[in-house]
Amino acid sequence: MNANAAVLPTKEGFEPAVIQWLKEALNRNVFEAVLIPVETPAEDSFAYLLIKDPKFLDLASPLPPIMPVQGGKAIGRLTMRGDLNKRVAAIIRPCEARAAIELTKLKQAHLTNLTLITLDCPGVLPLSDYLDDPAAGAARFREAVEQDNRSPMRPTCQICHRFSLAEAPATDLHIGTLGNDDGAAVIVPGSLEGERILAQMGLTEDGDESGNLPEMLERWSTRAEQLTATQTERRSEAHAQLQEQVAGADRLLDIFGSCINCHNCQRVCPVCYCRQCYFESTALKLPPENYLARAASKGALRFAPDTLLFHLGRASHMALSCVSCGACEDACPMDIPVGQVFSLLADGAQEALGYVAGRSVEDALPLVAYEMDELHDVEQAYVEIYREQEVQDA
Amino acid sequence: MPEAATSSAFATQGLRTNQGAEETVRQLLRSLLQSGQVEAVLALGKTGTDGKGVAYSLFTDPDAFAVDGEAVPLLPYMPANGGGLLSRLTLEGSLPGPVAAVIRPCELQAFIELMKLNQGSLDNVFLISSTCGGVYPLETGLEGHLEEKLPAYWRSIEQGELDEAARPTCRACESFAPEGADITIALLGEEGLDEQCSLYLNTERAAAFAQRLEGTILDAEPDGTVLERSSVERSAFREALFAGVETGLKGLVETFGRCIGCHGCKTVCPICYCQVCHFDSHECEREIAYYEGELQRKGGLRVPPDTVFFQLGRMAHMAISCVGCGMCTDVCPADIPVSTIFSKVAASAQATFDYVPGRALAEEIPLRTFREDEFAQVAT
Amino acid sequence: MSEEKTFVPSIVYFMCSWCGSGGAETAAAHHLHYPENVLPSRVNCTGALPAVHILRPLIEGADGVVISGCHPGDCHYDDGNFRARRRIALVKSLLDTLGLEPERVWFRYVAHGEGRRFVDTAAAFNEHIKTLGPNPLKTRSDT
Amino acid sequence: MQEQISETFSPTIVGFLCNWCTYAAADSAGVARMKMPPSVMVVRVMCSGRIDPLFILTAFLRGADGVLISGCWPGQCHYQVGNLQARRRTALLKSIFDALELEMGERFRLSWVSSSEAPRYVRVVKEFTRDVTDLGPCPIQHELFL
Repeated sequence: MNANAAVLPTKEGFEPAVIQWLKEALNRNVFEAVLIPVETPAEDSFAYLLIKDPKFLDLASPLPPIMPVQGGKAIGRLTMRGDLNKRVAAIIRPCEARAAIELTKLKQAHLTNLTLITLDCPGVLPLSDYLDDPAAGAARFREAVEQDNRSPMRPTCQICHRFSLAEAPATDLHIGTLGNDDGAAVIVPGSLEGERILAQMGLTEDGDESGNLPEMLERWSTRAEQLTATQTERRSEAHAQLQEQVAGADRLLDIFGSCINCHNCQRVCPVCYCRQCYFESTALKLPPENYLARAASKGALRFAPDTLLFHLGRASHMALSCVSCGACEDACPMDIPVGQVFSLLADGAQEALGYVAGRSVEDALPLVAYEMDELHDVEQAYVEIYREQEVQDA
Repeated sequence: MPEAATSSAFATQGLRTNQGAEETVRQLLRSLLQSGQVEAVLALGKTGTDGKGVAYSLFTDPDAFAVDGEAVPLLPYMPANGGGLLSRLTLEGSLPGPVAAVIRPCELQAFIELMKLNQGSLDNVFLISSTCGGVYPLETGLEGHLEEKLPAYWRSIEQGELDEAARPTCRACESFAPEGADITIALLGEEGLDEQCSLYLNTERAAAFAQRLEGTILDAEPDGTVLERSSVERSAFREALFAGVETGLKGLVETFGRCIGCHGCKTVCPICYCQVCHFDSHECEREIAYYEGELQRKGGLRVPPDTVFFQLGRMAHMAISCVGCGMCTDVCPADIPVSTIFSKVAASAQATFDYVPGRALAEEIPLRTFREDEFAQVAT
Repeated sequence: MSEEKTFVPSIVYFMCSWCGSGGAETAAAHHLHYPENVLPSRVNCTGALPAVHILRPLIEGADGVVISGCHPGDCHYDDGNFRARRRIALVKSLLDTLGLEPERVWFRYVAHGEGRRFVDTAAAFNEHIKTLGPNPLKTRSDT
Repeated sequence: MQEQISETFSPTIVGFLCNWCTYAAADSAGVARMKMPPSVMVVRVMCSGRIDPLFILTAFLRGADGVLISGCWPGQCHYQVGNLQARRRTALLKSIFDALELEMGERFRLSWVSSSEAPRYVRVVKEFTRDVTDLGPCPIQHELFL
């Protein structure tokens, strides 16, 4: 599985090494531009920058402590109108890559000429925590990464089980840092394009002077496997617990009771791509008689109406493509655990239809494909005793 | 400006009830619903079984305004701009029967401004507003912290002051006395608000609606000194707030650098009424050639692009009508003081045209009108 | 009177215009009755019924939603009913996860000639919802 | 490369010219072979009243050093009042720039030039080009984090 992998030289530390490598790739014209998070001028946040001039890479940060913009969304915005003409590398986290793959399948992004490079993700801090004190946040993040501790991270990151691509690299290149100490990293191709790039960069098995590659790969995949198992367990425990907290009309409405209908969750969601969201369209803007009648039948009508319809309806639109990135939760000004609820809904929906969002461009979208012989449990069987009568009637 | 505001806020008849402000309003709304004088009331209410959430609701059941009912019309909290909601309510046609709305002065201004922009109808809307002592930030409402603040809030209101924990936007608000309301509830600087309450009935309809309330007719005009003092204090706070805005290109880039592009400020803005915002439309879905051109020119660019363009462009679209309600700051997940910046720009834009948004329906929106002999210095 | 007897559920019946409503026509031709609290609504194909249109009545006042389309292989558009089945599986999964009673949604195949089956479906669903009781969401003012 | 530019800086100016007046003036200036700096990239609009503030912002964000808006004299608008509306919009945008201390107010100019005033058009272009040259390159165009 990890054929043609290589050791990423990381003498000067992990992040500088990645940046150095990208600079070299730009200089060698392996890529013509790089999409990578960069710290903003006020040094209080990060933004994706598309960089052509290698000098700007000095400001870049391949693994920032927060995720202000989902990388899949950035890729979607970049390539929504067609294929790139220049060769661009995007340095993103696995959930961002999954979103990009999902958007490609939804025909909202184009991966031609775009090289996806993912990294093992330790999670990110909640946006509001970080913005309160960026310097302290950065330190907290570093410490947590060193200690392999996910508890300061966002709740959705704490229960993420797809933080690495050790199992099945779906991107062109994946940089694995797990299991190897002191920022040592392996770089694993997931496609022919990835292999070609490694060869161009002179990173091949033969070029591995230290001879540590097999052990490093072994350590990496063992550790990733191990961590995936514990995280999967953690996820199912957390989801079971969460389901108890949300199940039923009362509890659900308690959770969404403080929603202010700002639709931030929808706007930042990488896979919610509609230009005009159904729930903001004229479909739900009705004459006052309608609102008054609805109010009269219940004694009151929350206004603006359709809060639950928005969340449930949005889930019905995107749960099958949800990559559990948690961007929605970061953007919620009311601290509603919307990312956690949606990850719960997504896991259920994707399991029901045998799909994993963003796993591969090859998997058909579940609402586009179908099997003749499937899902019979949603069909309501017709009780046979009526049959005789039916024949008689005919 | 404040003088004009106070005089038109209390136009006609005053009524003092011998019940607290909260009870008076509840009783008034209850009687309006019971007698069928209004079909519904738009007011704040608690949501969920735990009552932790707060949202505007269209109440038809009079019991909602009972002492332990779910309606909380005077709660110092603004989960949405009520003016925008009234516009949404009447967007597809005017109301078939009277509906009362308990809203704050900035919400009232927003509603009037939206009427000028043809985004609804004033017909059958019965407006109840109050001299406003501000509201708390949205995050105060989480986990029940709002309840703790209420005693301090009402204490400072009675003294004609604003609680320091109120939103900075509110503390810097100069149009806290409603104009154009049918009923104005006098709150700011009124003593003994848990025992008595003064209402000012500004229209005939208001006088008719308030008939069921027991109280004494007030002869004297309200004492404007407290309002004037509050106005001076708030203006000073406003100036300090505006002075803190980082300006220039550098300031703009640094302030909006952490924008995450959720456009929540636009969604909750009552004045931003467009069905599809220009900045969410296909106009702003850039071609590959755009990115490659910018890359060629600058060596790098932000993706998604147009962060500063969105902010400046939105200012150009709505600064003239901005009522300074502060929803944009409240909603911002990146804690950008959007409202402060927009208010500062709005103050400049509105001063340019000597315009006060939402003051009176008859005042034309500046970009829809012009004079031949103006702004000679702008054109050469 | 006990509550169960007085409870008249409000039910939305989405029927495909080729088979489901054909079934309704056949039922009418045979003078077969179905409960009048079932509100029929014709859609061109069950495959064209968005999930939101199933959720919206369930939130805004219906006690149940029943959908009937053509039998597998009979779809006028080849595969609309197969797609509908997936979409309904999705809706049911969402409702199930949130404890919102996925059994309030039924999906069944009713052909053009099957008037009896149409009437039985309406009646059986009506009885089924009666035993389930009122939808807790429909009285909530804070949805 | 930037240093080279600043030595012989010739500004890029986007000119939104009204179809009925200034565009015609620019045309006759060309026909009469009047000399003027080649700094203005002309965008013909049907009326100066068509110019949304967003056009001006876009021009600046995409690399313009100055923006010239030019239409008919007050009272001469082909659509009666488009130019007066343009004037209000220009005033609005200037007040926004002023409030944010963006120092952009000098970088865009509204001028009235009628169709017969080719020499005036040339003068406007010369003056504005000179003024923008004095201001130097617009700082917005090299900002990465826009």
